[in-house]
Amino acid sequence: MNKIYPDAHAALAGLLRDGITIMSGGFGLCGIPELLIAAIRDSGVRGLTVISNNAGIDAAGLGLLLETRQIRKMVSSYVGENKLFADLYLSGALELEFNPQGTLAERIRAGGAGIPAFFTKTGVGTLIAEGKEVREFDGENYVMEKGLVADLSVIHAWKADREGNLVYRKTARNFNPVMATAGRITVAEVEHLVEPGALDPDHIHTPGIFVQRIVRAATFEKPIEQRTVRKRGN
Amino acid sequence: MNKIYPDAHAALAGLLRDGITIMSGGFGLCGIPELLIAAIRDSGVRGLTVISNNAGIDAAGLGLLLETRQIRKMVSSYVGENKLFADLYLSGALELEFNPQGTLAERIRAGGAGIPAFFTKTGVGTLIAEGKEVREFDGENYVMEKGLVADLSVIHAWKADREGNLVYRKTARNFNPVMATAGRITVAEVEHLVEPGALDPDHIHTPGIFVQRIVRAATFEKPIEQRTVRKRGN
Amino acid sequence: MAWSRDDMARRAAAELQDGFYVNLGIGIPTLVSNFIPPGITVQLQSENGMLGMGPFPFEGEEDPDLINAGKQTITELPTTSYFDSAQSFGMIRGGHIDVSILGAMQVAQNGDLANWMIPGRMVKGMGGAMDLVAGVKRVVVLMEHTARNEPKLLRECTLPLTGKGVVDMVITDLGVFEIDRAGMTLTELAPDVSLDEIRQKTEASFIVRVE
Amino acid sequence: MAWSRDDMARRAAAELQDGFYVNLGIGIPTLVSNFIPPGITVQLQSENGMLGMGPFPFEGEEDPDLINAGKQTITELPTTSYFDSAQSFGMIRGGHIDVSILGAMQVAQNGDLANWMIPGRMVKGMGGAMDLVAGVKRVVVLMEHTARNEPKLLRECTLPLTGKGVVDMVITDLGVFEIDRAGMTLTELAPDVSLDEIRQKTEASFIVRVE
Repeated sequence: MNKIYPDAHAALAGLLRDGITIMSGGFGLCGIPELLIAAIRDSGVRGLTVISNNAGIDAAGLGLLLETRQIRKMVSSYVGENKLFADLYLSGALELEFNPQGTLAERIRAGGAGIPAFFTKTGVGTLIAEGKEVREFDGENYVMEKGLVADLSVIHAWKADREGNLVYRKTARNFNPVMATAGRITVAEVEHLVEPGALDPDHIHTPGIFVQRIVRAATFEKPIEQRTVRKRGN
Repeated sequence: MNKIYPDAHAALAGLLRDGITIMSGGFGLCGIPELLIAAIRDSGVRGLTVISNNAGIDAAGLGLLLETRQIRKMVSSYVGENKLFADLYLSGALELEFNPQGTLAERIRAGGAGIPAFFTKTGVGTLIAEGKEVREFDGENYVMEKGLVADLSVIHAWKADREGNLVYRKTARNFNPVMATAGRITVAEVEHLVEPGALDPDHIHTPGIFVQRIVRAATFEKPIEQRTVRKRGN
Repeated sequence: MAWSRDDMARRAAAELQDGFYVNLGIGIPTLVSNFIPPGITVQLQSENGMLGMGPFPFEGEEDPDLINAGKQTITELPTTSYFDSAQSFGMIRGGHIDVSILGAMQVAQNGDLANWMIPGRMVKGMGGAMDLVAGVKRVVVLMEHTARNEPKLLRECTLPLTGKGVVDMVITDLGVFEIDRAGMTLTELAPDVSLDEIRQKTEASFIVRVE
Repeated sequence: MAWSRDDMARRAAAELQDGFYVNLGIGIPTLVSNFIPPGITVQLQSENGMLGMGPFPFEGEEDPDLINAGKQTITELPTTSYFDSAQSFGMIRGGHIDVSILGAMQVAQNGDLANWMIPGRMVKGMGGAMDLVAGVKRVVVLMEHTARNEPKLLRECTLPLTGKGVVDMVITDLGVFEIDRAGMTLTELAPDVSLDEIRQKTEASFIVRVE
């Protein structure tokens, strides 16, 4: 069964419908599926719910889909770097659900692992716990959070083989592996496509079972959000 | 802070008390902490609760601690290969709690991740769900299972550096990584101790934060439970 | 003439489709890997932490670190990946495996399955069976039609359950049954097996829709 | 003379012990890594998926795939490991991190912390802050004692909480407070800062046990 698609548009063909829920990997602009996001923009699909830790910046990442008003609702933990986001939100054009970052990651992992709900200490006694069940275990209070799944997950990886086994690079891993497990269909944009057997099976981060389609991001300059350096000779 | 200990006895010094709960890694005899189990036997500690997918075989793995009657209770998913186990259990000398294998793995992962309870479909409508909360989510029933932690986890890994970063080999990984996260103290028996920086940080399975003590298993012939082969020229 | 174990395994293998991820239980189900139809590729999952399971090793090439869920020595393939037990069962319980083919002591007409314990005898444990039947998309049971001439396809299971309403298909030495909400349907007979013989050896009620 | 930001960071660094795993928040807490006491080694965790965080890269050596939770380019060390967000917060929420040092808008005398939103203003989100304060063994707040001359150490927080009863220590430019079940205790004064000045700039009630 072929999982390799020639370009991002082909890799998304038949998967996009108005109103679907999409998980999009990455932390800030690190490890985001840039080409797939651009292809979603070009498709013109609307009314999306997007689950992503951040919302990109103006003119990059999910910022592309904010510009075109294709996103109806964001489920995120931090959306600070995007001016357009603020404008849309304050004008009521965009719905927003905040999740603590760990709760978001765990909800996605739970969704992928068939766990409809779990308890966590995070958020007890805060706005986050409002309307949710709070229960005591061993004398401490925990809030019940629900698993998350998506119609489609779009993720970014460093290397893939034809089976869909994925390897990520450094902190570009972040939300990508858990989102791969929680998408009904997962499409991976990868920097390198390698021959079967080229990945050491002990080093694979995402087994191919979680990846239905793969597209190579042939040329793509990775953005840096905050360039911080030290002087040589320090 | 030094995490390297000269031998298994030294690595367990001060950690063993009668009646504690110990998690022990491995699946069958694959990836078990053989030297640490032998050192626990030699310590003479008694009344142990041991959480392990299997209970070893006669005279190997946890079978060593069954012979000496040091285990009061096993929490396992499958204990079929051990005749002594059956005798002890049927005579009432050993308590036994069965968990579905996936429930056991998830309970351990939950314990290590600060999750006191979660819901799963596994076991609904069976003996396993008796006495547990069953709840409906989206029209399906799920049973609530609780996180597991241990006073001590003993695990086996292939390679470690001095920071305690671990890499496992093939199916010897199994329960070891989740147990590393769920022990108040985790002691890892490793086949190879490598220099700092020798492990690619993208390939590390268990970050050093989960490992408090390390001992090298200098010489140790790994057992095979079921030697199955095919003829050449097939 | 009833099906042999190989025939049963071959029939089960016909349920596989290209690209499927498959978990095979111990016993007859293991044989299914010998009959994968030509032109399709499936990946076998081993719940102790491996996807892309290969055949038994050549003599002298056994690796103690490479075993399947039956604790047998096996080999890896170019597609293989390894993972820990929590991720393995995340795969199973999260509905990512397409088919689980496993043995049974009893199957009820509503899809209840019993295959892990007989009260009063030493209980070895359920291993991953409860997770597999609860989580995998489609559950196919491969078993002898009777045990010591007693039917195994029942109105209700008398043994403790492995899962409730989980079986989608049963392949025995006598024929093939499908189970859905409406109940059990006989859809195929083994060669020269009569409907009468099946009726006689089956306690469960079923409708017949043999093509 | 009140403490400078560097003084505050140095004081916070004195809370670290050899072998500690530490998460540093954005702002003043970032400076703490410049003052690790000699002879001890700590590992810095970055909640986007890294343990063993190194300093900023030399110019020209920035790697877009290697950033910290503040999205700044950083470097790796020989001890570094990478992992996904679920494992990262498993570490945090499972109580494996020894100390979290972070900033605050308000701290109440019972340890309540507010540092993520001001109603009516654009809300950026809590990121990992709620997880850190709920899960890390010890929470140290590093903040200016007042904001626009208004006290930040309060009887009760007026802003929405990040966590309830979670703060163990507060280090401000004026002194150090410890918080436990009994309440808040002033344990150190910055040089030449008077108790009167602290009393005047603090709404929370506290007892004094300065050595």
